[in-house]
Amino acid sequence: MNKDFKQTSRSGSLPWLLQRISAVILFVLLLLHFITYHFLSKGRAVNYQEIVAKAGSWWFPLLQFAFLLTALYHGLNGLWSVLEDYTANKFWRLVWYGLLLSVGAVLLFVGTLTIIKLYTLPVA
Amino acid sequence: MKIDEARNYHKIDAVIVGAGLAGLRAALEVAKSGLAAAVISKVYPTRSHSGGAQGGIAAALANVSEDSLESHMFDTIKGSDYLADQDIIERFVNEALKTVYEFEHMGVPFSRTADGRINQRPFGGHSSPRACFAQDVTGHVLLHTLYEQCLQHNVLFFNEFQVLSLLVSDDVSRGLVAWDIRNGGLHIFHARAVLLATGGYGRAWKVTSNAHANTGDGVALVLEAGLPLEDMEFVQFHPTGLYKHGILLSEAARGEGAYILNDKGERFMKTYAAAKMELAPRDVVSRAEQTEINEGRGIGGKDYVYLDLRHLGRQKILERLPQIYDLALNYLKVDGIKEAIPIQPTAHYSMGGIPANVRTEVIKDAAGTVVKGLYTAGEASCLSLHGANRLGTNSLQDAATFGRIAGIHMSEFCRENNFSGLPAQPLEIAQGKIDRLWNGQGKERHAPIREKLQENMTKYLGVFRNQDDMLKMLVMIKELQERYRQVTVDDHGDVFNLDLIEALELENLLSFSEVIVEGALARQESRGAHFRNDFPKRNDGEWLKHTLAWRRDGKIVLDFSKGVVIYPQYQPQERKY
Amino acid sequence: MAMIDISVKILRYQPGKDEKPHWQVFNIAVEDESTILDVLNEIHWQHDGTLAYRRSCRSSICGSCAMKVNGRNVLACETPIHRFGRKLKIEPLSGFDIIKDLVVDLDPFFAKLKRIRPYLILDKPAPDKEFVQSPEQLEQIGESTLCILCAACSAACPSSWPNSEYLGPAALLKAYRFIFDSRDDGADQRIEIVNDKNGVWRCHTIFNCVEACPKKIKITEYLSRLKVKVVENSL
Amino acid sequence: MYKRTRFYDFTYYNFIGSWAWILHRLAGLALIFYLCLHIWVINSLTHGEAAFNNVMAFLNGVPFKLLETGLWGVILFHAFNGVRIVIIDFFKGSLVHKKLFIVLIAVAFILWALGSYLILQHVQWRAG
Ligand SMILES: Cc1cc2nc3c(=O)[nH]c(=O)nc-3n(C[C@H](O)[C@H](O)[C@H](O)COP(=O)(O)OP(=O)(O)OC[C@H]3O[C@@H](n4cnc5c(N)ncnc54)[C@H](O)[C@@H]3O)c2cc1C
Ligand code: HEM
Ligand code: SF4
Ligand code: F3S
Ligand code: FES
Repeated sequence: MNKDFKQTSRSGSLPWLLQRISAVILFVLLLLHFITYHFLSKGRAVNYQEIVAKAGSWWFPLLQFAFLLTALYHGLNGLWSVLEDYTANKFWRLVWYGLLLSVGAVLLFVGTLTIIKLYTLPVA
Repeated sequence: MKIDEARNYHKIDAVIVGAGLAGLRAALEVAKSGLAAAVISKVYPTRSHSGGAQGGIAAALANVSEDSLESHMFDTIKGSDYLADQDIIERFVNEALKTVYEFEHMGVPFSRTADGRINQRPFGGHSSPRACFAQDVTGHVLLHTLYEQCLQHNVLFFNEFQVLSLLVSDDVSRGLVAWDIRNGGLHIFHARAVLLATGGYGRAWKVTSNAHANTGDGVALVLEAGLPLEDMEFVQFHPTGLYKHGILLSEAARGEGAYILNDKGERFMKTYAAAKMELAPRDVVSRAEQTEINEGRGIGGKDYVYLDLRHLGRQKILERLPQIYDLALNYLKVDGIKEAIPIQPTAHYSMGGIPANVRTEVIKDAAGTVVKGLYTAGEASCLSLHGANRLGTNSLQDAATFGRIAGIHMSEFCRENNFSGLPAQPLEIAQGKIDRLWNGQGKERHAPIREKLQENMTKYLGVFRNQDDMLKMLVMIKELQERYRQVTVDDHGDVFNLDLIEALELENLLSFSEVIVEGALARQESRGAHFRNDFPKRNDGEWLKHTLAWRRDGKIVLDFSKGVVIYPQYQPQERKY
Repeated sequence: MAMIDISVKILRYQPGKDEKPHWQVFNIAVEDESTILDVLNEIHWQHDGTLAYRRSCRSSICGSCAMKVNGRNVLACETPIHRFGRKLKIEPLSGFDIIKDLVVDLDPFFAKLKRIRPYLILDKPAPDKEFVQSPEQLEQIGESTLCILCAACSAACPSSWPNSEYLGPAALLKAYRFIFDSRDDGADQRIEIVNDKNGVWRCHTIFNCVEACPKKIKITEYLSRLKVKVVENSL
Repeated sequence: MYKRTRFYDFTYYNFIGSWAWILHRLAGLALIFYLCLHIWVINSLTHGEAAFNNVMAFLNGVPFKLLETGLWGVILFHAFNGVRIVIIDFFKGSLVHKKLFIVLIAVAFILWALGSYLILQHVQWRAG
């Protein structure tokens, strides 16, 4: 009758807050990203020259990196929260967490590499 | 297997039947004193009917205007039509303030005055604004707060257990037997002290403000145990029941200034209680309403009148009376801001019940002999605080205050007394009731019998009574009791057998209804809520006394030797409002 | 007032007899002004005594009779049938285990309530009279105290369907009610409890709870305030 | 006792709030999936112009441009409903959440139409 309710693990406030902060940042960055790459290429499709041309400015790669970081955090954190919804079990939650961390690490690595390489390439 | 080894055997210091305000308040007190307290309730505690109380809880805090304990006392005495015992009222008003402050400290969200104190509103029969309230859900917040307090203090809850018999013998209470509604099976509760706080018995009427659970089980069980009931004929009819449903529209509406109108649009209370108008006590207003209806001035000549809120304005209605507004809208599709709401008198409060003294100990005769270890509080009890008519908001206060007092005395009793032995066959009576319903040969169903009882109680034992009607009712009850013997139930399952529960409740309804009718027949006068057309006057010479009733050999035996406790300074006077 | 014929489909489950719930249709005549509860009573009293459901006050204050009617959670006693037409489909509340027919096991629901310490916690001695609480301070929690613990909200919340451990809107609302009570000193304890993987963070502002709440409590708004409070507290 | 936990109760009526949530969730999942793919694809940029243009030629065909308008829609829905969620969380948006949904999604729809027009202008018809 007086069953007690079990607590799992503490906290969740920081991810929740960061999810919202990253959302607001993304709102700006993502739209910017889409506009610069997908719309503003004046009649032509995205092409190599155009992208590499942007490498000249120092702030552009930085922006790209910020975008990569927030999108990865927001997306994977979101995915984690979804998985948590469907797994009450503490063990599986840890497994998911580990998996997402690794995926995140790989993607961050690949993405960063892309940015670095791209913006150190010579303009043809 | 010996009983005390059985799985369904519980040995607990204090067992409290009923999780309304009275039961929970008592349990809290016992638990706080360090003893084990168990609450048995046939519904989840927060489903108890106390939660339905809307208007407020009385205490002379004097937060919004002058007030005094003497004034509260006098109002209660006058409201009771001088049938109440004044020593009880004295203790009651003295403890009332403490009860309310305690509630506030527990966290009850009382509505506030501008300077942050508990707000109070006027209520029928009270001479100053004395009703402490939380919007129009006072009972709800009190009940929930108490339940939560009980959780904090580790009261044991046996929710959805229905008590089927009391184990009382040789004037000593030993415990009780209850049916586990959820899983099936009988459980024995062996206790040092038992409290009966099973609430009222309004469900004997068709038009009633009471919950389905208010079937007067406690009073019927006491009767079955060979103990008496007191003043059962006094049942309050509330003037503002929602038309056809009987659902209560709180007196708070009138406290806030609502009018009652007849077909001609008149505030007819001016001819019945010119000074207090709509805020006269309930018996007076209900009779006025019924008279208007009987004389053809109901709305469209029908059996209802109007409760009019419109002049209060949208804001006040939604702020102070949101529940009333919602109820009218949901059940009758009437928008209380724009339209008047159809109402009729509804069976509301049971003044009578299990007799007890000021220590809430159940007594077994007019001399006040105590049944050891048996206590009662709340609407199930008759202390008698409300006499022939209860004042609005006094009953929540009654349940809470005497619940607390019961808790104190029970704790004392538990410390001084050991468990008394159980009878040899504790389950016998309860098992018998169930076996008959499951294995009987009869073909009767419980529902038609109950419906017939309720319809006729509303017809023959309503606001106005007379000998012929009541004799008819008595014959009918006998008939229905006879038919009840032939009742069997469709459902033979153990788990949540609603059929069985309702059939068991019907047995109780039929049992105490007979006492109501016998008492009302015998009492040849009109006092408070008991009004007889054939004896329209109060008769203090002959009837200033309580009714005690036993069932002996299948017959109701009445005794009028229990007098009313009256203080010299509060002698009976004519009751005028 | 007139009689009308309606068709009522009820999800039946009789423990011991039935392996799993199944539908049963009752074609009956009722008054057109009936509520869902009147319909159930009619069936139970006149047609099939084995039907089980909870009810008590029949005036929408006790919280016994929450159930799912035509896909929505309602209080049976306050819901007129004309809201749904002549075909009714009545089921027990989602998410909770079924004891029998429309009766569900609410023990976990109440256990969660107990979990958030639903009582005033005081560091200071209580005054002789009442605590002073301004109408504005009361206003903060006023609406949340109207909750009748009917469980309609928790049963309607998609977050609680796959995860029976989620505290759920009702318990969280209760936490709000105490944390935001000007008299209470127990906010820290309770914040720690709701700041949990199965606590307030499982709420994704879905609003089903608000749609289901018979007392029209703006639950999501209060949960949002609770979340912000928890965040502030843990920063 | 009959046990019942389920992934989603499909018999429960969906109100605006639950539609918004379901779609937001599906959109979010689609986006994180897309993001993974995207990072991988862009990585091909680092393998020189030829490799890049090869991939791009493939992606600039009609089917992928149509998919891109879809992506744009998913992003807009998720982004604008995301803004709605933030307003609900911090700015009492819950009191008007249905109106917010309608207004924000209407704006998102207009942007979607505009954007899709631009995207489809970019279609590179394969040399025949
Ligand atoms: C609609 C309405 C409005 C009211 N408004 C006001 C108001 O504004 N102010 C005021 O002062 N008073 C009001 N009253 C009266 C007041 O609410 C009641 O008198 C009071 O709440 C009674 O409390 P109680 O604890 O005695 O019983 P209840 O609250 O009725 O509780 C009875 C308990 O007993 C249990 N029980 C009964 N039988 C059994 C059994 N066989 N086995 C196990 N458990 C059993 C039930 O489950 C329940 O828990 C109102 C009454 C009604 C009907
Ligand atoms: C454009 C701006 C974006 C905004 C404003 C935004 C907003 C939000 C918000 C507020 C949430 C939290 C929902 C909740 O907790 O209930 C969320 C969840 C999520 N977001 Fe975003 N988001 C954006 C972009 C993205 C992108 C680019 C991705 C993919 C990489 C993404 C993936 C997700 C995922 C997977 C979730 C979890 C879904 C859920 O909880 O139901 N979002 N988003
Ligand atoms: S918040 Fe509303 S729906 Fe939820 S339990 Fe309370 S009253 Fe019922
Ligand atoms: S439905 Fe559930 S997710 Fe939150 S807003 Fe209500 S609790
Ligand atoms: S029966 Fe009490 S809420 Fe419906």
